[in-house]
Amino acid sequence: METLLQGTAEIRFTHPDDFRDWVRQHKRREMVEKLLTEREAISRYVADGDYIAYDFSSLTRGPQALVREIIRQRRKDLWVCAEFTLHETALLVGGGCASRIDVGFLGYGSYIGRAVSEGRVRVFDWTNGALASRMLAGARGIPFMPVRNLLGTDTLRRSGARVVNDPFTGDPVCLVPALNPDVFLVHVHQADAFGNARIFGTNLFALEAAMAARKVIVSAEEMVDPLEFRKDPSRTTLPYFLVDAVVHLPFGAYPAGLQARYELDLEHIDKLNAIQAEEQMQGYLAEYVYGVEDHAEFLDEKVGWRRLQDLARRATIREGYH
Amino acid sequence: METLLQGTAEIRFTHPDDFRDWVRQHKRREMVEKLLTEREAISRYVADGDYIAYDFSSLTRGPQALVREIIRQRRKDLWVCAEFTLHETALLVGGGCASRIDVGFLGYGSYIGRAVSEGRVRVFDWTNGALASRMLAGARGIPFMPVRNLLGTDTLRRSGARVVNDPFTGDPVCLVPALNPDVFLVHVHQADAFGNARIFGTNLFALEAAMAARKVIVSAEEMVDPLEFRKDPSRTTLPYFLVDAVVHLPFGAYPAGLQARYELDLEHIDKLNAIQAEEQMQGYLAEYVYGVEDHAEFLDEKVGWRRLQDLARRATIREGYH
Amino acid sequence: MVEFTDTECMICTAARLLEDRKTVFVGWGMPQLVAMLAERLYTPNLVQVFEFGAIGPQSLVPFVRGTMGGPTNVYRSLSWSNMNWAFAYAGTGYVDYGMIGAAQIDAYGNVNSTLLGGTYERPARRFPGSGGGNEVASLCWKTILVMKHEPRRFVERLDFMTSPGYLNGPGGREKAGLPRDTGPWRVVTSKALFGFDEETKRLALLGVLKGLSAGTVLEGMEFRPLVTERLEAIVPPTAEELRVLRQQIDPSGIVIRGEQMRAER
Amino acid sequence: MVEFTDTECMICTAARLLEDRKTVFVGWGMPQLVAMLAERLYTPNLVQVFEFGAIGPQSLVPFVRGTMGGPTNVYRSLSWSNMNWAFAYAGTGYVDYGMIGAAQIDAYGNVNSTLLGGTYERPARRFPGSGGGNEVASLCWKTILVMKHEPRRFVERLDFMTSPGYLNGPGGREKAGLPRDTGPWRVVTSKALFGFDEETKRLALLGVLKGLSAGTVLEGMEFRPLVTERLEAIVPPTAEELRVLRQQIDPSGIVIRGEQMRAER
Repeated sequence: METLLQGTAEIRFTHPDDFRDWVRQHKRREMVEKLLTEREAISRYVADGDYIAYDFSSLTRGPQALVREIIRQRRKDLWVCAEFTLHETALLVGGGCASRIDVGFLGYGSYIGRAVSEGRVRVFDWTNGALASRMLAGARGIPFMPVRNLLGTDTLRRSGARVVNDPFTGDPVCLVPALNPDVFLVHVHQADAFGNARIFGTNLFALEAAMAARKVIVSAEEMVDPLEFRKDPSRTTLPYFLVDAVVHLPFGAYPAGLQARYELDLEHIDKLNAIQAEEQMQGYLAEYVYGVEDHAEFLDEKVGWRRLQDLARRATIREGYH
Repeated sequence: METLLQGTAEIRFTHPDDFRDWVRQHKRREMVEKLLTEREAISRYVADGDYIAYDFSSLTRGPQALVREIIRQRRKDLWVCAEFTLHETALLVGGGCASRIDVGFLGYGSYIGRAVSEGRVRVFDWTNGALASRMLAGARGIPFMPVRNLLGTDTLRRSGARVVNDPFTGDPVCLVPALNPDVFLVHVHQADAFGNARIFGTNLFALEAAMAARKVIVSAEEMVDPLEFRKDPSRTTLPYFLVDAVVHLPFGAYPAGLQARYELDLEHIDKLNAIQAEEQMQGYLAEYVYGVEDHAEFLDEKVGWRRLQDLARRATIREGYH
Repeated sequence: MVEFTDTECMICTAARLLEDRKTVFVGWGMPQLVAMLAERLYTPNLVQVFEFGAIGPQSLVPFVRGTMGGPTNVYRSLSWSNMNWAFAYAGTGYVDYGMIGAAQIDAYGNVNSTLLGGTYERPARRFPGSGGGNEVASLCWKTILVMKHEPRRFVERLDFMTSPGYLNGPGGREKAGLPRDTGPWRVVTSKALFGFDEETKRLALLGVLKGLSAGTVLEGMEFRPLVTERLEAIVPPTAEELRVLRQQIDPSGIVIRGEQMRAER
Repeated sequence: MVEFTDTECMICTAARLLEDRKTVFVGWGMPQLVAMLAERLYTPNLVQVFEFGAIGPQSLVPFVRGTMGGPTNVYRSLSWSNMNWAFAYAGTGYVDYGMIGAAQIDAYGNVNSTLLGGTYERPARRFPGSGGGNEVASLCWKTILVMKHEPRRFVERLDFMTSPGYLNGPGGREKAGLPRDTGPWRVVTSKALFGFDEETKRLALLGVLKGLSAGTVLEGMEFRPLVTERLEAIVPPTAEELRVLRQQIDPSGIVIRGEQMRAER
């Protein structure tokens, strides 16, 4: 297979056979309860140096509470898949947790941009679609996925993709390597104790990433009876055997919104948007992350019931989310 | 891209750019009513020589009424994607409509086997999964999909797949070419006049094939208000712009069952299973296909209201199908 | 004495092989009955995966013959999805067992379910082909083959290799690019149970139906499999198994019919 | 005289370009407001496609800034799916228009949204990168680029080519393997509207904001675009457009704020 062009990025690539071995040995087929606290879940399933991915966006259903717990536990040297996310990645950089970022979409605001310019974090440029395709390849157990974009650009040259001649048409085609994250974090509307999980609305690549990842941590807005999943199997987003840990975290996406459950907290988000200097970042982390024991304390002391109720009350669009 | 091995099968392959051109020119983005009779739909959208695919199985939700209409209109030289189907393909061969078959799973009973042995129809061996992967490639606008099966077998050698060295692992990997059928037939639980369509339960590759196909004919068990789709967008199987024709065909899957609507008619299916000799096949076609004007007459004269009601009454499992 | 059909014998023997709390990719037809029986008697927490996208159904009885996506088969699944996702679970190593049928097998467990005799273009007999069998045999960790016991089905050279066993022997699968450490694990026939020798990857007789001798079972086979020293005596279908099969799973008797057999209890 | 911001001007000019009864891939941020405005005033049957999987939403106002998958944005979609499917629609040619932002463009409509200055490893300024922009610019039929009008953004050589325009000229995209007959179609800035010359694929000035001259608009650009003979006078934001934008879409005024501009009605 002659490579016409090869991008320069370092890639986290797992041979499909090695990933299969992991699945065989570590992913439990038995229906066992996997309910953990966020502290236990992150402590057990996120290690220094891990490659982590998450779904969905920073303003809608992002796994914010889990990300804050990673920072609280001061994980180091994470490689982050920054797909359609904004603050999570910036906070992970601010907390000194992330050293490398595969870019889909790199945060916003100037904080993270400066971290890159100053060399505190290394970025590898991909695209949102390429990362989603890489995840799909990882989820199918194949080594790469062909795509018809990236071609011709610096993004390609700085990515870890390759260009080859497609044997069927003779034309150049781009191959993106499979992505098998070490950890996938996802906040869902509903889960049971075994890990069956349901998301309402759209998602980036929830099933792809859960299948492609070694370790999957689900935080759930609400816990439901296992039979609920069997009564409406089309609504199941993740079957339990993909999932390693379930954490019951109401308002787990805060300050993002969760469709049909609560609106985003724009005021708090503006606090995040305003972070530019290192001092601001560390101030934010000290107050909202390090300064609390866990998500419950965060909600209790830093947000408050009244505000949470107000955000919930404003989530009046329920159509389609059931 | 050095090919280590190339299967011998003739393939129906469309350059992704040619398929894109078709979509640009022929697939209507405007919401227009596409309600046709089955006669109009087949006459307008199925041509001699077309490559056709369908979803789901012969015993569950297969597009039987549309297939009977193709036979009634005596289409010739069709190339059939025989994925997880039984009688439809046998009937198309019996009607002299099919000349080539891409085999996933080749009917059952001896009729079709003999048609192959006698050279009345040519088969190309693939697998169900390979055909589904080909459809996925067609639906993503890419020229091929890598798979890690077929390898090492005669199925590979008789297919149109290729083996190359994967540039990421160095190991051999199989590439199956994209499939872009000329026609995709699908029977759905609900549709609106524009072509928005909903299937309940599982499917083979309904969305993949609808995106990959040049022409999509939907037969719908029931017609619903367009707003229904917008009120529950997660349930939409096909958005309207993929669909060229909508035919309202209650009991359109008969003698197959349709989940939560009616059970299959095992007695009629046994008639199909019993077909071995050419005479039997022609007798069946004469009575049930050529001998009636359309699906309504078929139901009225060959099945009868009492029987249909009985099949509907027996479809008592509704959980999950809503 | 107990009387049963060869089909019933295969179903019962295969059902005892499955492991509880594991995933199994269930092929169309007889494997469905095996899984249904196992779920009722031996492996209540078996997670079935069907190629058209049902994950973990709790299938209802009676079995509706010929169907695979019907409402009774997929009753109370964990997830309803589609074929590309179903095979993706197998591709990523999530499926422990696979179970498919065969028309012929060779000494390395390679499978023919495509044709017999003649040429490829004009075979003497044409069968359904791979279906999803090639995926199952390629991607699941351990594949169980189920085949009627007829010595002529054990051949030196397959008329067509539909689905991969160990190909031409040790390392053959890996060299071809198939996933590592996969391959056929058991061959269940109506009279015997085979495994594969770890070193040579050749078929090895593990057991014979109670009352039969190894010699009888192997007679007429084109190749001679290894024979394990301590041959297991396969218990014929038990009363309980037959009761569930005949009364619950296939009361019509159409699917489980076959050649009549008998054995000592 | 009418007063408006540069942001408002871009949004209004872009909204008038969209075609009713067509599909458009809507990038994050400003393109969302363009589509919302167009849907309300010009193209009620526009089918929006969002990269995270919403197809054909009837987005509610007011726009919740920063969001793309929130309940108001995706209200009453035809289908809710995910990113791989969203881009598949573009890949198969189902998406007529794409609309994305840019930090720099060159004479062939190639786009930089990744970085400015310095080295790749240590850029002087780092931007979000492609997001889904590379997919949109590669796979949709006609791409509309929206960019604040600053002459220094029109460069001879991009600091980084994030998303493809016509690459190095006619045939460049096809040679690279990009889908045939695609490419940038319009560039909307706060002062001008550009297209591309059919033969040379180079940027061509099509119109300038009413009251401005071509010379003013092109001054300071690193390359000189072609200038169409009959330059269109771009009507500044109309009262109706501004009413919908300011009262319905962004009553908070945060998203549509920007540099103040004025023009003759």
